[in-house]
Order: sequence, then structure tokens, then C-alpha cells
Amino acid sequence: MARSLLFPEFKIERDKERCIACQVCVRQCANDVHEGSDTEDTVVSQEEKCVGCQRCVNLCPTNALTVQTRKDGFRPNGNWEDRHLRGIYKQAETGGILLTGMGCDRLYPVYWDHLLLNASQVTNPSIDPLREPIELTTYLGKKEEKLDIHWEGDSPVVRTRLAPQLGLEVPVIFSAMSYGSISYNAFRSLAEAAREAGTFCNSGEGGLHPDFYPFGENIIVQVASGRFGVHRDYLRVAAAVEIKIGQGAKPGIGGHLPGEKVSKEISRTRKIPLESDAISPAPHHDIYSIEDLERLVFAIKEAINYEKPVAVKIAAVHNVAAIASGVVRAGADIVTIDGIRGGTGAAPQVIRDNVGIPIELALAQVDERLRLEGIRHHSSLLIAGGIRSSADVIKAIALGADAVYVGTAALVGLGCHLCQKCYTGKCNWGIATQDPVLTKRLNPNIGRRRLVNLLRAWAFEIKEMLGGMGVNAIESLRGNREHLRAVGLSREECSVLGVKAAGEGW
Amino acid sequence: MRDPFRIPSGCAVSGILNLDGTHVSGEKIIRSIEVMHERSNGLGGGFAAYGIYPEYAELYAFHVLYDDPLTAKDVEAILKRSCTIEHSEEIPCKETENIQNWPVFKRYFLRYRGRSDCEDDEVVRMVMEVNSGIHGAYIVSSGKNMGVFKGVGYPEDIGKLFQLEEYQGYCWIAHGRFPTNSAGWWGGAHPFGLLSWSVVHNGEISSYGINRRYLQNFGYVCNLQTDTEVITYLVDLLVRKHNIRIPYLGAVFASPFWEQIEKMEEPKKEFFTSLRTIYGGALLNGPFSIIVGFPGGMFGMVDRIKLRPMLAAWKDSTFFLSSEECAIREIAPSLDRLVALRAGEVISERVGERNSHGQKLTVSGV
Amino acid sequence: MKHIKIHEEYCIGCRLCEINCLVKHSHTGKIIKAFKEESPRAFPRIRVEEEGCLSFALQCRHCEDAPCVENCMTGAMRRDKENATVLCDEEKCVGCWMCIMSCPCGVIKREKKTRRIASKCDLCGGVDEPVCVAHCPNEALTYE
Amino acid sequence: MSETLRTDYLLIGFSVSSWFAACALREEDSSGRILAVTEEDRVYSRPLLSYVLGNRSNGMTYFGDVVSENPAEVWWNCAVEKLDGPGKWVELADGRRVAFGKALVATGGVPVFPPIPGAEGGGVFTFTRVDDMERMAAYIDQHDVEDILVLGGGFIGLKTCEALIALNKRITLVELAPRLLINMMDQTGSRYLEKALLKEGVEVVLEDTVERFERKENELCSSVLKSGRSLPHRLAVVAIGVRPNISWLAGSGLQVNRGVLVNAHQETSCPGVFAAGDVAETMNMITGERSVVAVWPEAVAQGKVAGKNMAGKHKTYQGSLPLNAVEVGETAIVSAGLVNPPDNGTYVTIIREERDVYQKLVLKEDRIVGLIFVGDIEKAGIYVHLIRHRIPVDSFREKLLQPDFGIISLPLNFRKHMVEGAGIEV
Repeated sequence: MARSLLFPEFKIERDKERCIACQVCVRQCANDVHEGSDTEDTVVSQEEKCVGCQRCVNLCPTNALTVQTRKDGFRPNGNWEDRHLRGIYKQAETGGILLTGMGCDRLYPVYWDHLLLNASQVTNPSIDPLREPIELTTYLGKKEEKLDIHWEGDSPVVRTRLAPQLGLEVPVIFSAMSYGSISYNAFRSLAEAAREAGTFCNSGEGGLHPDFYPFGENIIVQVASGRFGVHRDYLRVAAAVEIKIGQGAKPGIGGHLPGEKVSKEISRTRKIPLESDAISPAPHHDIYSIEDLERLVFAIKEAINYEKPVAVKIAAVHNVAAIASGVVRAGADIVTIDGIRGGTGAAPQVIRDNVGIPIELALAQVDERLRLEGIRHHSSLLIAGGIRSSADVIKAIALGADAVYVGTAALVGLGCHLCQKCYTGKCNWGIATQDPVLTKRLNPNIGRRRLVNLLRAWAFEIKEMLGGMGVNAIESLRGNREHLRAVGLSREECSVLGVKAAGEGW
Repeated sequence: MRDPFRIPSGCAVSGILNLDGTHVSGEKIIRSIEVMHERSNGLGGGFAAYGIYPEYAELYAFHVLYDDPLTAKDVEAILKRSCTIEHSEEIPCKETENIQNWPVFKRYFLRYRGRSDCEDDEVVRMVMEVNSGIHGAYIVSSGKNMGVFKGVGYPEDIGKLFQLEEYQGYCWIAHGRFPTNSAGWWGGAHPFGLLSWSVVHNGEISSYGINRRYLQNFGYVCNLQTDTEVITYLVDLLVRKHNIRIPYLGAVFASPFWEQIEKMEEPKKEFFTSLRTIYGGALLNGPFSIIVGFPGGMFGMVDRIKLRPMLAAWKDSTFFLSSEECAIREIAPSLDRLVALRAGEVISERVGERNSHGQKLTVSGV
Repeated sequence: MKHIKIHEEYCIGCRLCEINCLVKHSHTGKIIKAFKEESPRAFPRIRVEEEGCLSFALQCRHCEDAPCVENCMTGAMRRDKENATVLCDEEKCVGCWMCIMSCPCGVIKREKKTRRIASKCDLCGGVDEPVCVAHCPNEALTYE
Repeated sequence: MSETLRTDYLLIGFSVSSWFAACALREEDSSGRILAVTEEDRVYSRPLLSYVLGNRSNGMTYFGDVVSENPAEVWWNCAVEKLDGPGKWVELADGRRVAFGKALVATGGVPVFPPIPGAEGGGVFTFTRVDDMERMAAYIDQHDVEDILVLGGGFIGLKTCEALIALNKRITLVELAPRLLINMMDQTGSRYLEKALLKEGVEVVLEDTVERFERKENELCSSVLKSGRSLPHRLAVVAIGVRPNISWLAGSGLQVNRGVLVNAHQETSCPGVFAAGDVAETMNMITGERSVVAVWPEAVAQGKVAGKNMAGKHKTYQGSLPLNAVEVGETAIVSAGLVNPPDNGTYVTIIREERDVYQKLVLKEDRIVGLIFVGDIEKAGIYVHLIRHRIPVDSFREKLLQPDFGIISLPLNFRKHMVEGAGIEV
């Protein structure tokens, strides 16, 4: 076999003074990077296998390990970066598409980081969330344009029946991650945390394991192009149904869960044969145009007796505003838009890194477009794709989102270190794997607690920021771009975002 | 010239309503608002008066401010498209010690020619067209048998400029302004009027950005960047178009907290839940106390956590609303009843409808 | 009385419990010294058992009717009256190994001090949380 | 005949089984009189004697709280001469009679001492009681004893060696059989033991015995073995065995064989009279045969069963399981159950043998019935548990004696049951 030209991505430094050869690193590495010795108190490492997940570093009881990105030693070249060489070497060896996991890691502008929030000074008292209530309660679903009120004397009689709503205590939902792409324990962590925190998690296109039916009130189930695990009870047990058209990490392409990951439980959940590849087609083959979507939306509404909202998820692509408008008009109660930085368990790297647009721009345009068309209230806007902090959440809401999905942030909360190797199924953190040795590493009790903590912390921070703006109900910030100002953006970007430049007053 | 800046303001507000319909001159309201001189800073003052044009009571009275009088023909062309100008005149003004320069103010009395079921909408459309389309002209009020008089200066000076002591009305509301950002534009002063609504407001609406965009959904174009403007439009939308009665505006503008709604009994709970769910975009967040005048009545309201003052008082057949008690005592030293509005509370009175001092209509105070 | 609960479904087989137990029962109580300098090296009172993808850490269960206590001819192995912990009194133990023969979990070891004595989990001497529990990264051991 | 005393419960002999019987009685009967009579002057742990001799123990009482929490009234230095089982009385050496409601015979064992010429006159000891030990220790001191002969490579002989090794004496161990620990060890195990003894400076002489002791100026100076070999030594320990102490029971009405015969409730042929410990002949749980198993855990268990049944409760003894452990130098050696099975085709042995480790399991059908562990004994208790509870091992047979064998190798339910005993979840 010809020698590989690939070079290790990481450099592992083992402090010999500190290493006690306890072999924790050996036992924890699913990639067999570390190797102990039966006869000597030494451990050696094979760097070429390291994915930089930092599991060994984290568990090393003496902090003897450091895993760093390796300086490649190539002649610096502004055009030909490491990743280009690495990609070419790999493809020259394998002839295949480069796969990757998690969201786009390219240095495209992150608009959240160019948006600044407002606060009250003098003319308007800020509100102290420790002393006064600040409400984050959010309802997702179609809002009627007006309440049909009939007056009997002085008493109002409401003739409008509210459309089904999803009530959130915090405007953050765990985004679609299927059981299959993530482990049972990871899914359980999400479901339990969603229930405890008063929000939702999304089944992804992996069906719903029977163990999670009791969590139905806090689960949004997905109907994707593969229709995996979709059946009557699946639709009915959930709090809402989401039709997945596209995904931010891989707009325009489908999904593929390799057969080796289709374990007994997954085959049972997805209703597919054991060890068969689970392939989600790129399009829904019953949706080749918007009116087909409408038909599916209403087919599902019929199936669930119009009792729960139906969402439609699309990837943020160039014409997203018009597409979203069509989706709203097709009857979606919630429109989910997933930006280019949205995560994935596996996607071709070239797609992930080059297709789609940042969610901030898509959100701003969709919200504005729907308002211009006077249909903003027909659907709630749920956005996804790279929400990293409570600041991102609150900025998204100020830009016009009703709530946000977090996927990567939730996984990071569970221990993910963004090594981007989800597609290998060897997640050392027990998240994106089905290997029973690895899945045990995520104790859902800890997972639940960490996620609930994360949401609680974000909620506190959001309340602090809201209070600072003198706002005590989240709906008063939603779409309230007056509380946002842009720094370091061009006029065009400001205009697309519908946000004034920092320094501009009211 | 028109200034696109939104102006956060402090301010004084005051209102008088004669429940028996008795007309009084503007002298009292000027005295009342003048007491609260310190709440203003000379950058804006104004009044709304109801019942002042009994001879044209059936017609829309448009008060139009011309920064550029040459635009008058453009404005009139728009007005004439759907209305007949029965009468027009310059609004008489008299130079005062503190105000030597002022723009041209004209008033038009218009008869709408189209279908009666959409005349209000057409008038709103006309106002939007002029105010957003014609630079140099601005419609400050567009109701019937009422008018708004406002400008840059202390309210008492504005009152004298417009010679309000010469007008007779059954309801007067006034505003003295303390903007923290000098706009210096006459059209930006308060009250704000649309149709027969007039609104004065003390406060700063943190939710302005979304309230404004919410209104866009319903065709209201907010171009004044003032809270008062969005409040006016919201009142118009909710009361005139969505059939929400004034006493329940508090449930939308200053909604109870979810926790409180949770504890309500049905059907009240469902009503409040529905109102809040559907009208979340109309929730006014941040500090405010407002007085809204409308044909035959006046109401006052404060924000959901009472960050701005407002008092209501009754003396014989007169109903008062004001930022400060002194402003009421100035014109009615002894009162039958005086109450401070509670958070989210709406107190409304109408001519000929004697409530027991507002008690009956206090629905949304929690 | 609090017990160390074992949750085998979450044991990740890292053996940090063993490592930290060793350190706790070492001379210096310092991890690097305990491993690199102390001789003989201390040993853990906890044992991680592994088979396939299953693993769990096992230490003295502090049984209610502890056979090691009954079968101790010196009275060294005793049940602490206050907290019901089964402890070995090093002063009394002579190393007859009847406890080892009696322990159904096989969690008593021989330790060489001035003489050989039986050595087992002492729940870290009545601390709030034994080190194996405190250092279990996945809460596969809990103290409750 | 002097006055007759009465007691509800009479314990004859006061060592481990009496102690546990007394405790069990007191648990069930808070007021009944519990009287113990013993010809010794204190209570102590008999197996601890060798450790005391070797200066490896700080004392010889077990349960430091024996004195303070003793549930029985004890008459020390008070031997029983005669028992009338059906009549329910005993006669003491001083002529007093004690009538009892229930009695426990727990008089233990006495050493076997064959007639060897020259044994009389000092320097030749048996080693089962505290006064043996004290006399021996004094003798060693007084005579500056360096060379010692231990006659008998059984359990007591080995324990004696353990103690004397600790005292840095030069020892010769003489055993008539071709291997040591004849009852609890096999040939291979014995070789490990011999090796360990050798390492500690003990000379092991097998298939030989002492023909006579020789004396110089009346002091013991050497012995002559059957093989003709002469061994110099100033002290000899005769440890060729112990038999149940039943000679005094002649005419008591109790059925005796090698020991006092008891049923599963430790009751003798005479209702109301029980026996426990080294004096009792019980059912061997492995072989199903009657035998005297003179080991501490059985004495504890039998004492408890006897006590409960004497108090009127119904408690059954599961049968005896021989358990033994010795340690020579670094080498620990344990055995349990049947270790030398008859070669009749019904037993299978599994053996693991490494440099310092020898492990052997004896299986009958799907159950383990005996074991020998040399060197690595840590997990012996798990196997003993399997033996004692007759757990079928077929489902995990291939894991037996593997280095990573553990609780994890056991069937799930059994594993959970074991650790859940104390409310623990696995």
C-alpha cells in the first residue's frame, strides 16, 4: 500500500513528570491513540489517529496530557491552506467525498457578533429580574389576525378559537437530532431536560423510541424525506410535527445513516430492517412544489386532528424569504429556518461549508418579508444554525425570531468538543455514537442536569438583558430591531438585517 | 423640518372631561398643564380639544402643519381625491413672548364622498399618504369635531399661541414634553391624533420597535418615530377595528403576567390568554402613562408595572386625569374623589355615562 | 446509613475510582507521588470489573449481616455502631484471611504494613463523599 | 451430694460457639439465665494463639467487647465432670450439680498426643490452648530455644510454623504423609507450600515421623526419626491432630461418634441438649457425610443456630463447609470444601497455575464443591460463596479462574441480588 501523505492533525504532549501511566487515556480513546504497556509504567500515543476530541485530556487525573493542533510545517501559503492540502491528499487516496460533522467552521461573518443590544438609561428604568418578574413565556403557532369578540352587555364572548400553540418557558428548543445520529442517552438527556425546563426537543428524522413516548408533550417529531419511524402514534404522541424539507448544514441533499449504526433499537425505532442503510432522499418525493407541501401539511393536520401545530423546516438559501412566505401560505404554523452554521451528524464537507446563507440574514429577511406581506402572525419563526449563547438567542429574537433551536450548543452542554467526527460513530463523549461502550459515557442524569442548567443560565441572562432594556415580556423584544445596532457592517448588511448602525439613535 | 428620530420623553399629561357635556374654554387645561411646567423642557407642548367645531360636527376636521406651504396643493389634491373640502382656513395664531416663529397651520373640513363603511379606513389611508409621502406637510389631526394644537415650546405658550381660550370644548387633554433628544419639530409634539383619537403620553415604550412593525402588518405606517404615534394607531386598531372595548385595552397594552392569567377563572382566563397570545405585538412594554381622548370620552392607563404616575379625580360632573395631583387641584381645589391608577389599570369615562367614579370599568388592574 | 450505589449502566471503565482510591489510601495522598515515588505503591480498595461493554466498580458493600465480621476471629473486622460501616481494625487484624474467604464480593485484599492485614473500603473514613464517588466522572457511583 | 443449682441455659465450655450461642439466646430471650461453665480461666480466640505466640497480635480476646457485653454469666475454672442428658443436669468438678432447661455442649477439641518415647519431661508441647502457648513461650525464653521441631504438617502444625517463623526460629517440620495439609491441600498445592516454607528457612521432612525424643540432662535435645535421621532441637511441638473433647460424655445419654452427633438444629440425640463447634459432628454440606469440621466460621454458625434453637426458634444449619487459610511468608494459601475428590469420574477440576499462583476448583456436575488458592486469594470469597450457595456455574463456566473473573461474570440476577443485599444497586 502506498504511503499516505496525510499528516497528524494534532500533537499530543505527554508530560512525563506528571504521567502516572494509569491508562485512563488508553481506556477512554475509541480511536486507540494511546497505548499502555503491560510491563512498564509508560503510555505512548499515536498522533495520526487523534481527532482532537480532548476526552483524554479531560479525564487525565494528573493533567499530564495536552492535545494541540499540530503545526504542519508546510511552507506558509495564503492560498493553499492546510485544509486544502489535507483534503486533496485524502481525496487522492480515497477517491471519495470528504465527510464531516457538526456545523460549518469557515470564517464567514457571524452577524450575531456584529449586533449590539440596547439598555435603558435615565429616561426609562431598567428592570431588575431578581426583584420583578420578567417573562420569557413564548407561544409558537399560528396567531389569528384578530380576536373575534362579541359583546354581551359588558361581557366579552370570544368566538375565536386559538390555533394550537407550543408553550415554552424559555424560547430555546433543542433542535432535531435523531436517535441514530445521537445516542439513546443523549436523546434521553435532551427529552428529560426539555420536560424539566419547560421546552421541547425534536426527534429528528429518526423516529421516536417507545421509551420516549412518555415525553411526547415535550417532543416535536419530524417527518422527513425518508419518513423513518413515521406512523399514526408517532404523530399523535408529539407536541408538534415538523416537516423537514432542508437542513442548514446540507441544503439540497439528503441524509444517510450507515447500516452498521442501525442497531436493533434503531431499526425498531425507525421501522427499517436491521443493519440496513437509512437513506433520506434529497427531496421529499411527494413534494416537488409548494402546493405539494401544502397537501402534506394538511394531511398531517388531518392526521393529528388540527390539535397541534405543524412546522416546516427549510434551510436558509438565497431566496429564503420568498420560500418562507410560500411555506407560511402552505399552512405551516411554524416555519423553521436553519442557517449555514447548523450542525449535522454527517455531511459532505463541501456542501456544509459552501451552501446556504447565515441564519441572521435569512431571519431578518424572512421576518421582514412576512410582515410586509401581512402574514407574519400566520406562523411563528423558529430559527436554527449556530446559536452559541444567550446573547445570540436574544439577538435572534430581537431580529424577529419567536424562538431558537439549539443543537450544537446542547451537545456542547453534554460534553461535545466539536471534533467534527460524528460521522465516524466513535464519539468519545458518548453523544454521536451507538457503540454501547461509548454511549454509556453519557449519563442522562448528568446530561439532563447540565442542559437544564444551561437553559436556566441562559434564561437568567436573557432576563438580565431584557430587564436592562426595560422590557419585562419577551414578546416586546420579538422583532424589535430598535434594540439592535450593528457594528462593523456595511450599509447593505445593515439594510438586509434591518438594523441601524451603532451610534444611530432612534 | 421633519425629523426621523424617535424621542424618548418624560412629560406631563393632563385631561379634563365634562361628563355632562358642558363646554369650557381651553383656559383651564392650560392652567393645569402649566402647573407641571417643571415636567416639560420647552421642546414640545400641545392640546387636543373635543367639541370645538360644532358647526362642522359631521365633517372631518384636518389640522395640517406646513413646514413648506408650497406643498399645500399636493396635500389638497390628495384630500380632494375622496373628499370634498367644505371649508378651509389658516388656524389663527398669536405671537407670544416665548414663541415668535411657527409654521403654517391650516384646517380643512372634509366631507367624505365614498362608501360610508370604509370612510375611516380611507381617512387613515389619506393621513398615511400625506404624512409619509409629502415632505413639508403633516396632518396633526383628522377627527370630527375635534382638533390637535401643538408645537415646539412650553405647553402654556403653545396654548396661548393657538388662543385656546377662544375655543369651547367638553374634553381637553394636554401634554408638556421633556424630550431628552431635541427634535425641534412641530409635528413631533403631542398630542398625536388619528381620526378622532388623540393621545398624550408620558413614558418611553421599550417595545416601540415591535409595536411599530406589528402595526405595519395592518397597514399603519409609523414614520414619526414617536411612542405616541404607535399608541394611537394601536388604540385605533384594537378599538375601532378589532372590537376590543376600551376597558380591556389594559389587557393588551399592559397585559397581566402569565402567572396572573394562570390564576384567573374561566372565561376570563381564556379571554386574557387569547388577547395576550394574539396581541403580543401590541403589548406596550416600558414605562408609560397615557391619556386618550375620543369622541365623548377620555381614558387613562398606566403600564403593567406602574413606572409612571397618573391620577384620576372626579368633582361634580368633571373627570380629571393628570400626571400630578397639583395639576388637578389647580383647577379643582376640592375633589369628590381622587385615585392613583394601579399598574395596568384603565380608567375611562364618557359623557352622559356616569360610572361610580371609574370603579365599574376598572377591569385590568391586577 | 449512606451506601455507595453502583450504576453499572453508566460505568465507563475509566478506573478513575481505582486511581483515586489508591491515592486516598497512599502515604502522601498526592497522586503523582503516590504513583511515582511511594514504594510499595498503595493499592485501591475498589475494583473495576469489566466484561465486554459492561463494567462497574465494586467495593465493600458494608453488608448488613457481614460474613467477614462474623468470621473474624480477632474482632478486627467489625461493624461501626454509629454509621454501620464495616471496618477493619488494623491493630487487631492478624491476617488470617478468613474475611477474604468469606467475602462474597471478593473485595478484601491483603495489605502489608508492619504485618499483613486485611484491607478494604473504609468509605474514606467517614467523609461526605468517598473519593471513588467524588471522582467518578459519570456518576456511576453515587453515595446516598 | 451438694445443692442443685438451676439455670435456664447452660453452656458447657466457653469459647466461640458458646459465645455466639449466648448472643443468639439473649437476642431471643432477654431474661432467661444463661450460665456458662468453663475449665479455662478466660475467653479467647483459639486460632489467635499462634499469632500471639508469634507476636503478631496484640491480644487474644476476640471481640474486645466480650467482657463488657458478655450476655452470659461465666463460671471460670470450673470443669464439668458429668452430664445427664435426659435428667438435664451436670455435675461440676467440685461436686455441685447444675440443673438446666437447655444445654449446649461446646467443649471443643483436645490434641491427639501419641505415645512417643522421651516425650515426658518437658520441652514437648501440644498447642491448642492458651496455657499451652504460655508455657511454650516461657520455655522458649528460659531455654533460649533456637531449633524447634514441629511434628505434624496439618493445620495446627502450619499455624505453629507461622508463629515460629515470626519468632525467627529454625524449624523442622516433620509430616508422615507425602504432602502437607493432607485434608485441605493437594499434591501441587503442597509443593507451593513447601517452597514457601523453605524460603522462610523451614526444613520440611515428609513421609517420616518421630520415633523418639532424646534428652540430655533431662532436657530435650533432639529426636530420632523413623528414617533414622537425628534432628537436634530444644523444643518440639506435637501437632498431629485434634479430636472432639467427648470423653467426659460417657454415660451422658448423648449419641456420639467421632464427635457429638447433632441434627440440623445442632440438637443432640437427647432433646434439650445441643452441641456446637469442634466437639460436634455435623453434616458436611459438600459430601453429605457426617464429620467434625473444626474451623472458626462453622463454630460461629453452629453456635448461632444452637442458640436460636435453644431459645425455641427454628433455625437450620446449612451444613459445614471446611474453610482454611494459612500464610507462609508472602504466600497465602486457602482451601475450601472438597479439595481431593475421589477419582470416580463425577468430579472435574479446573486448574490455573502460574509462577506464584496455583488455583484449583473442584466441580461436581454444574457446581463448585471445593477450591485451593495459593498466592492469589483475593477472589476466593466469591468462589466460596458459589460453593456455599450451590450456584450452578454452567452459564459462566469458561470464565472460572480467569484473571478477570468477578462479580461481573455471574448471572445478572445473582449479581444484582448479591450486591443488593444491603440495598445496593448494580
